[in-house]
Amino acid sequence: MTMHDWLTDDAPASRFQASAGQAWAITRAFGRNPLAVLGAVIIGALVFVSIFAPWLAPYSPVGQNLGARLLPPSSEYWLGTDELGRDIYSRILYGARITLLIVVMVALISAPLGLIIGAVAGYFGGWVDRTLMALTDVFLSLPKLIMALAFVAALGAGLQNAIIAIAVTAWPAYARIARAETLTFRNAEFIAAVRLQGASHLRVIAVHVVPLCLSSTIIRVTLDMAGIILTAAGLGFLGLGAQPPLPEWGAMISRGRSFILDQWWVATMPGFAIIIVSLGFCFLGDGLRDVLDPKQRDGR
Amino acid sequence: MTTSSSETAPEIRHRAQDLALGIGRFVAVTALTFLGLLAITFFIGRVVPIDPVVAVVGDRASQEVYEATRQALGLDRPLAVQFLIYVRDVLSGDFGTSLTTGRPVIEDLARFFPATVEMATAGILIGVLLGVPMGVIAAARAGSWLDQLIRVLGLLGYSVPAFWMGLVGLAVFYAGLGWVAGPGRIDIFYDGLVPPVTGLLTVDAIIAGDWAILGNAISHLVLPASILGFFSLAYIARMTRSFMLDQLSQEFVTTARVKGVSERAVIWKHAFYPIRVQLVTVIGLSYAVLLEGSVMVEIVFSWPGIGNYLTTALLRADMAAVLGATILIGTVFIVINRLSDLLYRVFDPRSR
Amino acid sequence: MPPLLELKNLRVSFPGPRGPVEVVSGVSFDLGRERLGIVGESGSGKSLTGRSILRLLRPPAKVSVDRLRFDGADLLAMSEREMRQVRGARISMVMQDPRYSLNPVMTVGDQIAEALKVHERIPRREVRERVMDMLDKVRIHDPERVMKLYPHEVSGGMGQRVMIAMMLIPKPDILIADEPTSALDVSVQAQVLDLIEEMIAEYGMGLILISHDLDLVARYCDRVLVMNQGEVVEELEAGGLHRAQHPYTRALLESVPRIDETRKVLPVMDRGAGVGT
Amino acid sequence: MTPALGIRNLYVRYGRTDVVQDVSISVEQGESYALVGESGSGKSTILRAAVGMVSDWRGEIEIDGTPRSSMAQADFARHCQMVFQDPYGSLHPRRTVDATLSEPLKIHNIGDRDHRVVEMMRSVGLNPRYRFRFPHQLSGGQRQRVAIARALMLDPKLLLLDEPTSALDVSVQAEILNLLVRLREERGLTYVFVTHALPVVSFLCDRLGVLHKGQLVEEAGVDKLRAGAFDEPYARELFAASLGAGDRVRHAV
Repeated sequence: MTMHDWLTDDAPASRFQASAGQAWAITRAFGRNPLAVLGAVIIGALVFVSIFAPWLAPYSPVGQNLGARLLPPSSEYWLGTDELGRDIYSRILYGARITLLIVVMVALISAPLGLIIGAVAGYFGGWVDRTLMALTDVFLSLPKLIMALAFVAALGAGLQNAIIAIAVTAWPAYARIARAETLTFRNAEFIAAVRLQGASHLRVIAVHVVPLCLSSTIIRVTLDMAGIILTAAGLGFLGLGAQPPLPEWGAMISRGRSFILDQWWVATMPGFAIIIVSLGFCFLGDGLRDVLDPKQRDGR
Repeated sequence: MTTSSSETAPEIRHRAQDLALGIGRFVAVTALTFLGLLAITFFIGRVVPIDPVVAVVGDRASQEVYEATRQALGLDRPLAVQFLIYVRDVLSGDFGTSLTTGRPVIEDLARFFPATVEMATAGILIGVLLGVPMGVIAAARAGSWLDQLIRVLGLLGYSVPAFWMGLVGLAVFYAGLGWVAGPGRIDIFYDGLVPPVTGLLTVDAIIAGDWAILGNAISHLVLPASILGFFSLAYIARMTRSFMLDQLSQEFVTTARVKGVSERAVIWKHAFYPIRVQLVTVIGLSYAVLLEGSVMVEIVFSWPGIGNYLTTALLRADMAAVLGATILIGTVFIVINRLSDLLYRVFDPRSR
Repeated sequence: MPPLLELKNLRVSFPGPRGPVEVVSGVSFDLGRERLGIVGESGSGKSLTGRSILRLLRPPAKVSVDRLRFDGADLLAMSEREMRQVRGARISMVMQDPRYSLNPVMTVGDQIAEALKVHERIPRREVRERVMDMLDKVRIHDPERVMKLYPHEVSGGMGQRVMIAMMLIPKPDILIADEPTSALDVSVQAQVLDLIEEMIAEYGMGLILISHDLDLVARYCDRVLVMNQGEVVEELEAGGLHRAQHPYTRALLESVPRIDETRKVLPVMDRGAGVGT
Repeated sequence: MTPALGIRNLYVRYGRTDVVQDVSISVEQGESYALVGESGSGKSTILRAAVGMVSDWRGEIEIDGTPRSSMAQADFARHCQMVFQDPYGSLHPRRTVDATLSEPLKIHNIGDRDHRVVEMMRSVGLNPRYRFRFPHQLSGGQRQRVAIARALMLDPKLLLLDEPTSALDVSVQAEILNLLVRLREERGLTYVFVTHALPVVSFLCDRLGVLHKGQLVEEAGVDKLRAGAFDEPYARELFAASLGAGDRVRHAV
């Protein structure tokens, strides 16, 4: 029996084979979507660059060389240099680390928080739901960027505070999604069946409800990544995010602002980095939705 | 809505009760959300900073000044009392005084807000006029190259930083091609010539009948508004497409086709008509987001709006101004959100 | 004289993970001004057959057919515009569940009027009169009131009568009824079917009644095609169900419990190697 | 002998209306009892009130003589289980047959799961080959077998069946009905069977109650059903509407 037969066997012989087969089917479906694969490649590249930046970057991201100020893109400086003679290409490679850090931290803080709040609200309904959703709605009906700005203004500028500010404004969306998802099957018969077998509320939520909300939350988080990156870059642009000399992309654009008419590359290049990574997350999220959304996958 | 004769008295009474309940709920939720907004801004202003007094007087103030300010700010009272006072102040329009301009924050807001409204409104017009048809076409031809193009364009709207686009736009269309005017709302020699009636420069110019100023104002407005419009277009087109796809897969659409209804009427009358209320919600949300998103664009274009005011205040730690602007945008946000929600309930026959 | 509708070798397939899956495999029949029943279980391809006649299937479904002629015209050769002249006006279809097949945000009256207006240019007054007449014909006794209602405000049985009124108002030649009663309560089912039967007789139309219920189809049709897995396995005169030869048809007949059931075990279909279904 | 399910003066409210009004039913141990009615008659609601899926009810519900309200959820689970109408909605879409069937054993800390799951699959006529399949890889009939197996994992004596065959094709319905008859004999089960299809009642049940607009209009033995000899006008109407073409012919003779 070949590996392929084993994975696509419609009567798996073990739990392991069943989950492996499931994973294989998802991967296959994913592979048929070229944009999604492109997205995955971009995000893979982001991770790769973040890890290996010191080996990939030809110059130091912070080392100044006043003799090589504002040089246009050339074979020596691929993307040109900035006003302190720093190699923009190297700075962008190191900047990937900051972007990845922000994205991962925000996701780790806000997604589980939103998921649990939403699942609990949706499952119990009644006053629990009303209280939690009133809270969520308050946050949701506030302008996210402005709130993040106000938070950073109060907490003080810096990378860590920027992450906290973004995470504080990001979770309500996940709570909403998890709740909506939970509501669609809260009265479903398979949940009733588990309850009838004597399962506790905690068990129903943890074992049966949360896993079902997981994929839509993952999809939403992935799609939101672009927005998070833009918000972080915006904070950086305003000088409220990562502080100099850290090569944060938004801050780099901000510095290039004064030279935009004559030395266009200084502000433009980091912008392309932001666009590519954001698009990567969008493509990946769209692809994940096509593959993971059970309504589309099992809809036959 | 007409009530048919067959309805019994208790049914009408129940309907009236439902309506009263609905209105009560609407008011309660709106008030609660607004209170939530104030709680958060209060939290940001009084609790998060390590010492709000220092934020006001600076760290070189004498002990007497410090204490006096502390009492003036009411910081010696319990937090709950401070919050109530804060709510009272905000409701009476007292947002404090701006450190940057030295004027009451409420006056500043009234001065800067119209510019933001003008830009965001122009942006949403572009977004709706292009975004809705694009979404409908994409859904009607799902899977075609046109659909793919619109989709990628939509995703770009999620991925391009507004401030970057503003910079590149200025470099290309202002400095490079000279098609549009540069930063600012109007050229300096036109400034202050039309009497401010609405605060919206284009409208005021029309009222004054000054076409040169109108032209100049538009040439300043068109680039930032188009950039904002692109972002709302991306969102509106994407949502329209997904609503339309949902409708087009419904059985009643097949019924229309069975009747021999033309494809054009199937799409616009049967599929599009039912989603118009949902779309109003989306457009409302998008407008609110534009008001917010204009912050970044305003900075790049030196647009004298609320965003510029806010960020200037931010960099100078002028918390009264920051929170005032936040409350203003937050309130507009809440009102638009709640109104579109209300609209949905009123206009969808299924929710009656 | 050629039959009203000719269908020869209809095939419908959908793309699957392991190549295209054929769900209708070579269905052929002729229809005159008569009542034809198509019976089969879910997945037998009966509904797709009905929809293929109106050319309603859209990608990814792939339809191929050797011959599809209606009243001397080749439906295959028609442009989408010409096809619209046929849909509704000449061949019409009543669908399963009025909760989904009626437009939720259009009043019942507007939906019926639309069916008329897309095919005929007539003054508004007359449209209204004809809609009221039609509602009256489908035994809705207060058409004034019902016209103004939205679909969610009418019961299932009433919704299905609205559907029938809508589909019959342009006086088509053929009516396709796709499971017209399976979403309704038992007590209403007979009323709706009796209504269809009566209207067909009055207008002298052809009927294709699609259902999973062999008994029901036999009662309302002259002729019955039994479909299984995309193929017609047997054709029967409605009065001759007991003469059915094919094991599938026999199993369909016998596996249904009767109201005076005394059997201890119901006969089941032999599904070959598979254990259980 | 105490009845397996005793319901006295049950009222259930949805919003502003009582959808079940003053219904009293007593189902004996080992009996197969049918609740018959059209949609909106309240037949499913009675089952839902009995298992606790509906909370706004008044009256008395007893399982094996114990009031429903004084039974712990876990205890109740071992006495009484339910099989639902829709085999597509009653199985968790992301869990294999094995996970679904093991779940009640895990909840009640019962060991020897592998053996029990395989035994139960055989008992409901499911090939153990299908043990690690997901619901979307099963046919409607197979799913309903899984749902029945799940209900029997804790070995309850009372099984509530809410239209378990109405979403199935007739040929599959026959197989599930045969299975239900066999399981009842083998395990001495008590059935409360909700349906709108009188012929199915005739095959599977001993006694039936006819519901109309939330009220129990007639109770009768299955002989009375087969003879078409109901007393109440509504029950007779329902009977007449349920006759298939074949039945009509036979009854006309």
